[in-house]
Amino acid sequence: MKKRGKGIGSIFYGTGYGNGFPDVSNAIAELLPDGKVAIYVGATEVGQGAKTILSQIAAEVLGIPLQQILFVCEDTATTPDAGTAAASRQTYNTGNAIKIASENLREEIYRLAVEHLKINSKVGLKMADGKVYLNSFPSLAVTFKEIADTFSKQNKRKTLRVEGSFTALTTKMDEETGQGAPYWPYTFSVYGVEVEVDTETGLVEITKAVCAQDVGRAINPKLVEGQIDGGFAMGVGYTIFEDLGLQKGEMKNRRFSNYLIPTALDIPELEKIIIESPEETAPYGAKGIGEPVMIGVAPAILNAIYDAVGVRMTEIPVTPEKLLKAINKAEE
Amino acid sequence: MKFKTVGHSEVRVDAMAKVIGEATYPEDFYMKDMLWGKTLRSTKAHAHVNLDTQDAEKMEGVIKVFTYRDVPDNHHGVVLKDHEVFCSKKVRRIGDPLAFVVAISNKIAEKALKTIKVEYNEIPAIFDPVEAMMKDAPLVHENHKSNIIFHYKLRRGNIEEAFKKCAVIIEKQYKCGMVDHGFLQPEAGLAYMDGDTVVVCAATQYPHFDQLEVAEALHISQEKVRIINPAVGGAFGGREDITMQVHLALATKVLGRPIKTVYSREESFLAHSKRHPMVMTYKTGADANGKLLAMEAELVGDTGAYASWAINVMRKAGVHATGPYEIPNVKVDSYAVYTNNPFAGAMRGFGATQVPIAHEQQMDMIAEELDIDPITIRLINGFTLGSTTATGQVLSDSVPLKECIEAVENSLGIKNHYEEKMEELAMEAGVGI
Amino acid sequence: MEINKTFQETEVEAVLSLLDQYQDNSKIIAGGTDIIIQLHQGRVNPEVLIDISNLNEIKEIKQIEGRILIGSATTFTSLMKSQVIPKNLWGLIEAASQVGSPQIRNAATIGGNICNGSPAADIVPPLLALNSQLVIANKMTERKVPLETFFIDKGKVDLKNNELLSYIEFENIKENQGLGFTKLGLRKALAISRISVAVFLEMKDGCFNEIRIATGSCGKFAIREKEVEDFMRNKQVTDELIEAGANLYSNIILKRLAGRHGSDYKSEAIKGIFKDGLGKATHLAKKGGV
Amino acid sequence: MKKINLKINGSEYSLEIDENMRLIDLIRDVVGLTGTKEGCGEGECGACTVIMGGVTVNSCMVLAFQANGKEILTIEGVKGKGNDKLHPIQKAFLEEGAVQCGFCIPGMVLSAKALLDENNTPSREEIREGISGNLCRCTGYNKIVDAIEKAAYYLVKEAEDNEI
Repeated sequence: MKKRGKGIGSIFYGTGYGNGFPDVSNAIAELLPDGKVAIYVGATEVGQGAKTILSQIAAEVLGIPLQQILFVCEDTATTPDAGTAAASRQTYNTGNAIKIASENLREEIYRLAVEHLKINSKVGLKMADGKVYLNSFPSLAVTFKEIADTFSKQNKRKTLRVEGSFTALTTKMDEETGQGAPYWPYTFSVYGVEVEVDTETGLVEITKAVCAQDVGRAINPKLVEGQIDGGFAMGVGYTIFEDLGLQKGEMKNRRFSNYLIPTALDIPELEKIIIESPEETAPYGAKGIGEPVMIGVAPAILNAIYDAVGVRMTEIPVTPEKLLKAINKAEE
Repeated sequence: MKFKTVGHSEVRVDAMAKVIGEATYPEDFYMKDMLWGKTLRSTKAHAHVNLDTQDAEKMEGVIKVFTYRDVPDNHHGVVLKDHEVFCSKKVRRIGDPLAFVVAISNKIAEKALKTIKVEYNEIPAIFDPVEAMMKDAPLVHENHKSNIIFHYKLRRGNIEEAFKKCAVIIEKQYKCGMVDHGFLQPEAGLAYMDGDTVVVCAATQYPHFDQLEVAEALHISQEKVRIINPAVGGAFGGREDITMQVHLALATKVLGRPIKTVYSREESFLAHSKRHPMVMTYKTGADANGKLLAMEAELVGDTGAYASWAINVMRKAGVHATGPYEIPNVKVDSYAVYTNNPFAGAMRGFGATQVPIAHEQQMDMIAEELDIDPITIRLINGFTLGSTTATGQVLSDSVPLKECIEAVENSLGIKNHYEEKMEELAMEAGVGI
Repeated sequence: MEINKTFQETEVEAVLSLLDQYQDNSKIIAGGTDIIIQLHQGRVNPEVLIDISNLNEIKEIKQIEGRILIGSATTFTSLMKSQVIPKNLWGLIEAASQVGSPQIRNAATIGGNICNGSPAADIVPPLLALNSQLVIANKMTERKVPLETFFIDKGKVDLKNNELLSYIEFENIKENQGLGFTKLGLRKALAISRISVAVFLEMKDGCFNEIRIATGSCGKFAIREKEVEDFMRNKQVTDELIEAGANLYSNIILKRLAGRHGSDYKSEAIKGIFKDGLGKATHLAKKGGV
Repeated sequence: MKKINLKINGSEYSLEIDENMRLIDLIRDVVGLTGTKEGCGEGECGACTVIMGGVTVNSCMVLAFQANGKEILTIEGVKGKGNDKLHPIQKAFLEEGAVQCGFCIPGMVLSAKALLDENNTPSREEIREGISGNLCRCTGYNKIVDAIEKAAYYLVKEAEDNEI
């Protein structure tokens, strides 16, 4: 017989290394001779979209299209240390560092524009599409390229380069009581799923799924959705498929034919709801979501299984074998 | 506030190269006069070892076999430096690297690997983290007096008193298994000399830390190491600890030629970290209205043969053990324990992924006992702006948990579903009478 | 030993000559989906590889005098798309469609699936339930063996090194007959079968006039379940009969797998799998393939 | 060593190969087309998918000699030669955010192509079936399904426009 059930899993997740560890990101912003802007930062693009998100932050600050940002992150010889691409920290930490570097560059560009335009103040200057102009008299303008040229002439062909650095604030917890402010910011996420359990075989199928994800602010909604989809699939694998088959320290399942990760047919459509609640200390309010998006999956499925067949599965992965055994035991 | 770029679903800047097949991952680099490396790995979980590499070294096409003797400072690790680059005296897990064969072709390197004689003298091993905590358990690392490498304590309020006031108390133990990141791109790398600088090209999550690890192991200054981090085929925490970086750097520095190595899927499983399996023992109590009053949890995390990020993972697990709920009285003990299992480290969620398997089922059980639906119990207890966490931290900004819960409820209708189910059950019970 | 000769033939005759010449030193490769892994792991060690994936002669499915002939080099994809297979043989199509993935089905062949001798070979239970015969050739002669007697042990089949499985044949299905197949895998694609059941039925006046059942992944190789067949044959179809048949089936599996890993689970789950497969077959037989 | 002739992305190759060489090694190491990826070496992950003789195969599960006389399409040949115009599938992958780490993408694109060549209006379920031999660990597949659905629309529209 096939039985259906619904379940929810709600979680919070604290970003960063935490516990007062110096969680530092550094970035360099450079005005290139052609008027484009280069960002140098040692933050890895592992597939999560760091390059895009972080470029968007720089583009926003400098009022230029995304295509005008040259993002360099692949080489220790040219990039400053921006910490690890982990702990969901790149958007928040490195995003902040890049925002600061970009703002510093913006201030420098304003300063040079004031000189170039021979005006008496930067008040009222605006930046858009690679130009600095006077808001009240827009024809009084100078392009980034012109500013780059001028700077280069005045500074022995050097380019205008500025730095930005950001350190997340956390405190070391008390060793006896664990009291303190160990992480910041916290991200929230809730999953709801409907499952169908085959009581004759113990197979679990997820028939419906929804995720409501706090993001602070979505820098790139499509990328946020992509993270949610991916976290969900990994969560499904964790809960009902993946098992290394450890026996006396040996992984019996260490190939993709026996370590089963979900296929396209195992993953249902997922409703993704982005909840925005900008965080004051975050770049444009954006919080990290790479990890939170997978955390609520397992408990939602486990609670749905209980709702469907009345058994509490306290051990994952819930293989058909384990579930059928539990169902039969409960019937006895 | 209106933004021009932020908030817009811009096309990924790296996607073009990826859809046309031009994105270069480490295995896509080839160099002239390149040599190939293969790693010999332990097949025993806990043993003293002796290597005889003579036959391999004599093989035609083999350039050199590297072992611990060749490594200036034979250690690495993200927190504790408890990994050896190549095991010197003993292996602590299946998959520990023992030697690195460099040959003119991959095929020869593979063949040479099979000619290395490894003498294993097995010693008692420990695979269960709870047993590993006991006094007489075999020690995985002799320089640690115990296999317990970390104990995080969280103490808030008075749980004994609070449990006395509870209308319902749920006690249960939960277990979650060890899993792999399963990123699609198995580890690969290429190293070469650029003047006197060692250049290592490998997929990593943290190039600057790899730079430090390579420099330390080779005993050279950090400026003489350059890490190039090309396209990375997924990571999820599994590329936090280094795998082949020092092997490649050492080989190219000694031999002066480019060296490449590519792991098979199986070797990838053996080489990188795993998610910590945990045994989580929970006791949670609430008053008759469903308000949580107390929670006690013991978390035992199996970090396998090496610490990797275990300290930070089990700390994070401890801090997140309550779930996103205000509980005035909390006691958490979270332990990281060595065993002879594959080593566990960072993986998406980092300790915060395991505990919800416990706390969220505890919540539902408490709710069921009190005949409260799963949504309401979470709204009663969930963090809101200004809430204080179990560590005493005040959530001063951006706490949209309730919005998240309500959004899911609006979509899935859990409350209604719960009430209908209760009615059905009541009807059935009624019929029974 | 290393492969030092490879042949890519287009005529069956030529393949048989090569097999005759190289015998033990040679291996046939068709789809390659099993043998390349075996080569890599050193489980097979031939000097000579003979590629039969271009033998058009044995890549087709045809109907001759009431019998269906499937060439052994037919891929699963071709089987799935075949116009020759009638609708009430859906179990055969379903089994084929659950093999691996599209890429694997495009390469892997029916003959390969059989000759590899895996207990989890998806196509074997439906072919067993159809009372299939194998046509096996060598350079000199040809022999026919029932598929049922072809399997000797796990991974071991009744095929000599100079022989080639050329065809699989069985009697075409009639209107009141149906073939159902149900597989339990741990995921929905790329799944190795944990249990599979094929049921062939002939319905008459509400009775199972004929019933043939075959199980995969519950023993050294796929086998027919004659005890269950005998129990259900010629009986009026009722829920009670099906339940009793399922329980009998379960006991047989439990006994067969006694003490083996997963025996409790498989003997339990087989009930649901069997009922599902039986339901599909009944549906097809009743509808007469429409 | 054995000599074989084959066509890859429209170009003829005549190559000396080892008898036990796999097709993926020929494509990557010999011909230098590194867009084809190896993720598992056992036909499970589909990262090495190429189209051979009109159908998708895992190039790690084909021996190079078997490709003699065959025509092969790799990711490098999907985009029109000599111009920058992306194939509609590639365009849709960009627009729908179907790419993350990118390692599975060449194989995905080829599986999508084989699917759409045969069925230009697939349902979402048929799309899932069509890519069920391509594992992805990043995207959870949904955006890839979105992209293939959109590519189907592009292709149908393109065919209609050509008719006019």
